[in-house]
Amino acid sequence: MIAEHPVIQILIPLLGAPLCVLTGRGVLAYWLALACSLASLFVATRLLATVMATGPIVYELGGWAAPWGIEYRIGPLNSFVLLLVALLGAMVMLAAKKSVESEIPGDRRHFFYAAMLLCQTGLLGITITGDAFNVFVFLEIAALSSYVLIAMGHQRRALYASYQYLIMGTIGSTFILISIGLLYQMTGTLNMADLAARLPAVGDTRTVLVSFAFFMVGVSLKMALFPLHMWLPNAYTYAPSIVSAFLASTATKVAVYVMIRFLFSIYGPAFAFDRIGVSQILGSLALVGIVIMSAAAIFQNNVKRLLAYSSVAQIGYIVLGISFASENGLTGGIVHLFNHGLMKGALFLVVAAVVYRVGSSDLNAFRGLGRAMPVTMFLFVLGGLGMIGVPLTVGFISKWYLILAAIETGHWLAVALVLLSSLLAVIYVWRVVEFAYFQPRDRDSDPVGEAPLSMLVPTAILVLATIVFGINTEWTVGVARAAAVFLLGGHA
Amino acid sequence: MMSENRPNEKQYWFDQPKNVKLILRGLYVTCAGLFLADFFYHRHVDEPMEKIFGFYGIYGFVSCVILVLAAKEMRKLLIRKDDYYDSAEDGMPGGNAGGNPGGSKSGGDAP
Amino acid sequence: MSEQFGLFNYWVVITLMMTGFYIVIARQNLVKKLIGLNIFQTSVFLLFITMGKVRGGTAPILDKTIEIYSNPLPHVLILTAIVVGLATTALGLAIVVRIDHVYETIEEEEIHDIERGIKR
Amino acid sequence: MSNLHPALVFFAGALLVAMLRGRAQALVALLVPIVSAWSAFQLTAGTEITLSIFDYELMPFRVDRLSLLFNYLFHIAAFLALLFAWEAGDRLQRVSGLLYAGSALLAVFAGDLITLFVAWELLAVTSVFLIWARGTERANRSGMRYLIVQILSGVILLAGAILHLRETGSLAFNEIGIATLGGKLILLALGIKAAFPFLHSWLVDAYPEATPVGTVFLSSFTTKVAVYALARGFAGEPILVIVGGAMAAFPIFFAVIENDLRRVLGYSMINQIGFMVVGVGIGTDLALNGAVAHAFNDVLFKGVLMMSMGAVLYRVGHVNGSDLGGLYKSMPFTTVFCCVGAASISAFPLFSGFVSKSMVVAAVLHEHHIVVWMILLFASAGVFHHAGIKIPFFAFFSHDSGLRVKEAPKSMLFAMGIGAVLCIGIGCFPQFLYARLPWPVDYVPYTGTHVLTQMQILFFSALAFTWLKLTHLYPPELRAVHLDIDWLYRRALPATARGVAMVAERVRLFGAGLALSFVSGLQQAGRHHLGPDGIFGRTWATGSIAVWVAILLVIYLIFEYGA
Repeated sequence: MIAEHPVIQILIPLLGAPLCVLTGRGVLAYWLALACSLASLFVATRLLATVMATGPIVYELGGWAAPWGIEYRIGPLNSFVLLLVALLGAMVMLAAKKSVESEIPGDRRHFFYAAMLLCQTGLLGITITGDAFNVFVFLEIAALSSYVLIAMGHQRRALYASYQYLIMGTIGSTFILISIGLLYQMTGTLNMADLAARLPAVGDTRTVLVSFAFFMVGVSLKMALFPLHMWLPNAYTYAPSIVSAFLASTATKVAVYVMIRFLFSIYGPAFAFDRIGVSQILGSLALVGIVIMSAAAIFQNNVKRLLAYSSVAQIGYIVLGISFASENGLTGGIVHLFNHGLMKGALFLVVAAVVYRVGSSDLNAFRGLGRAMPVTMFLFVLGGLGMIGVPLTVGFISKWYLILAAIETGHWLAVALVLLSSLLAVIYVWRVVEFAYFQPRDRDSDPVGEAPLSMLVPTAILVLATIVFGINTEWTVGVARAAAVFLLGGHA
Repeated sequence: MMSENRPNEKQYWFDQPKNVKLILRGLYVTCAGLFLADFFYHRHVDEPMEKIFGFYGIYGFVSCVILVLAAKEMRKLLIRKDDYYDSAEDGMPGGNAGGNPGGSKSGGDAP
Repeated sequence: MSEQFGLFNYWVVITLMMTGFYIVIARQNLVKKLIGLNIFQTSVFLLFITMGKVRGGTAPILDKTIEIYSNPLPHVLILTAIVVGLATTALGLAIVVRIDHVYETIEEEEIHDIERGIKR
Repeated sequence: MSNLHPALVFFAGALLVAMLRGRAQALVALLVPIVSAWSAFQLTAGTEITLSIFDYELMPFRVDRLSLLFNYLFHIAAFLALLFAWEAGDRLQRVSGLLYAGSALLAVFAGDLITLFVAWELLAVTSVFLIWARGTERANRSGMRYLIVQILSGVILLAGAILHLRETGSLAFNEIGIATLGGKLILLALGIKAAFPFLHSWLVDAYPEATPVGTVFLSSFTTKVAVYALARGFAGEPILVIVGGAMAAFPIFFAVIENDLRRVLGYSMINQIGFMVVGVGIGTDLALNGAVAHAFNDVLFKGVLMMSMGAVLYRVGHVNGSDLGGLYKSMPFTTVFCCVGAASISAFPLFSGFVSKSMVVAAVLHEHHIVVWMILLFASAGVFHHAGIKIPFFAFFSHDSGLRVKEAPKSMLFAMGIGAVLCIGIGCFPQFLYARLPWPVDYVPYTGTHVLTQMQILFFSALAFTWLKLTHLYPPELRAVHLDIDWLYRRALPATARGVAMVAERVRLFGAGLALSFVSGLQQAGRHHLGPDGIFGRTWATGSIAVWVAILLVIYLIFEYGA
């Protein structure tokens, strides 16, 4: 049974999606989607445990051996990302019922859940596959379903945001497709491991260089790396709250994973970092992004938008870690990829709860919520402390490794800017806290109660995870370090 | 003096000018005594300047006068109205710049 | 001759790519942008098909008389990509229809104006 | 013999207190320091607990004589503050006060820089609620500034710690020194918390804005933790002698003209820390003992003074010198306790300040730092002037303001009373304190010369005050604020930031315009992008994002071919 887990991981949500559509308008679609998400989480946990215990898993789809067939190849890095996606998928789905009922019309809910499952399928597929073209296919599955999900937002700007995302996302994935095509042209293979073996022989050709450029730009667009992030704030702001929570915590992270995978296990660190010196571009974009986007977050008046800008800044941290191409840097980047997923998921779920109760994610809507929704707001504060990087939260762990890596490689500016941006994070988190705790509710507004338990529990689980993994770092850092060592060693 | 407006109120010790004078006289006498004590008591001396007769008394007096007069001059330079900062901090980006007209008295200013 | 033909194909790819990309950048009309996107994607399809072509080769049919045939894999891959492109275009057009419905315009600039008017 | 970390007792106690209400809450809060003390006073030097996380050996619990002294001190301070809070406290203040005191204990028992950093940030995060609890707009803003400065200090400490690790290979918190860059950064971080000159404004900005209870807590822990850390990490750094001298001198000028009496105390706190920093800088056994002993005493007498001003604030609603006076009639006990605190801070013989401050002064004289010694003499006279005379005089005597309020609540009087008794007790029987000092003590405070010279300085200062007052040369108390270094970030920086933001916006518009005119210039199209209501001012249009894609692609290609 365990041998088939890799394909089951993908099949569960993939088959769940059409079933959701078939169940029609009832509440059944929700329970089906939830069951799929939980099952998917279970499988992801098993996969990670197996990988950590016995080493990488290779699964040949349909029994066709690579490089002819498609192969799923699961190592420490992607089993970690799989777990993140599955975990957030499950938590978000747990919280989804009430929020979706209030934001999505009844006749579209089963489509909504189908799209959520498809999006999960795509993200899981990108992560699990060992075939470059397969990455593109899953990328498009995830992207198309997320355009649909964003367009379901109840404000009309959601449509425009979705349209913009569609254009930019398509350009991004087409760029990646071009890059994969050019690689195929030079090597005649699409299997990642095979590509890695054959590329060094042709590494100096113009075709490979061009493919690298197309790939980097395409993937930067997908993961919203500054300055290609402009599609993201609108998309996250106007999407249904549950969708924001899911996409913010997983979609960009998976794109970052794709970048790590291509950089380290296809092009190889020797080509990407030593020959081309991609560190310089990545590092400077990341640093500028961290500072400018953190500053931009301060000026937002919508909490979803504020969190979206902060997400772009946090992507900067991850990319910064990767750009060091050292063990500590990569560990920091990978661990932050996971940690930030937890934190942002939790924060967006809090916003979802507020939208559910108050009906808006405007800063003004947060007035007095410290009193009206004490537990929810407390969770926000804890999550916010993580964003700042306060010790005993996961945010601190990631920053620690990033700073350590920056010092090791002598990037003093990076150290200073990362520390500076922590202060900016204090301010943008504070703005929400200020409205929640220090501003009275409007007298004529309706009384507001605590968020429903079904939303509080998954949020609390995520927040708890940010603290548990902030104190006991053995597991997260251990896996991330294993992945980093694996990648730097040039393995798949 | 407010206490004069309250004829029924109990008279406190310091309300009597003669008591205040008593205190002051006590102070003068003590100071004189301490100053002259240098005659009778041989102080242990580490620094040459301590040998000056009545050094500590003079130093204490002079430094206090200089302190107060200097502070008085400093005040002319530094004094601002009571609400100086309150009026200045509106329109801070961290607080409520734009788009949030209801929050006219929000804090959260960021340096 | 065939060499020039091959190069000619790549020139077409580049021209189409630039044209498509330019339309995405420069056109305000949301449908035109989608069409630009389509042209852009088509250029990539052409790129794949071109690279699969082997000089003098025929269609990859299992027949003893055929010795040289084109690489079928890129062609198969591009079928997938075409389907993806189709889905994207369909979805994009559906969104544009709804945008037209709620904004009563499909000019990007006018949408911005409307939103700005509401925001202020 | 016990190995229980007292900070854990405080944290657990805070959790318990958070769940209680009413009298039970106040009682349990008060019991926490007592229960903790029961085990903490049995700690013996030499206990060490190591822990390995993060790939490093950390030592979150290390007991030696230096940390033990602060351990006793913080227990006493927490007890007094919570007793003071019996009537005036609420759940928020008790919980954050307990967490805050626990964080301070965590800091003094930290054997490594990471634990110290964690405690450092906890000190900031837990204490800010004591300011926000005041609930006024000013307090909110001030608290935020306080929090940012404190967290900045933590961030610098972390950076310093990492550098220190790189430079020395060790995270242990022992002698650090300023030879390395890491050491310099750590000193800067400590300097912020210790309110070094130019880094001090958070203190006088935030402390007067806190609640009556809050200020009592605040004045006991943060700065003393910093002094402790300085004594451990930077003993004998000559630069500290100069810094300390400046700290002792400059605040008294501000204190003389300041109207808010709690802010006056804030300035006098910086002045007292100056003495301690000088002691640390000299670094001899006598000087270090003087520094930590003075820190010990400062918590007590500054606590009494802050409590008495807190009581006035609690009863009257403000502590503006200009609007007080004559309160001795209605608050006689508070008056007496305040005077004891004032006498202690002024270092009258038989009061606690005398037995510790004279150690520092004697150590300075012993090392022949003449200029510093003269500054300290000046500061001694000055502190009597503003803290010893000004505080009690303007609050309780002076001209009668007509205020007739109730005497402070009994719980406050008890807290002040215990503090006052301790001040006198230590002043009369210094051997109890000396026996617990970390380094060997061989010092006799009560010699004829010491007593005489100190009395001469103090009485002639009083004479000066009287003379200036009678001749009306003394500046009157005015309802006003006085500019301090915080003007830089409260006025100058925001103004600059606004200016920069405006310029940046222009540049952004210009830059975006440039990029697009480049494209449109090539193709004679996209004219409308540049129209009068151009697209650049708004959120990014799809086309502009695509332009960025193209630009980035070109950058990558150029970069690759260049490589």
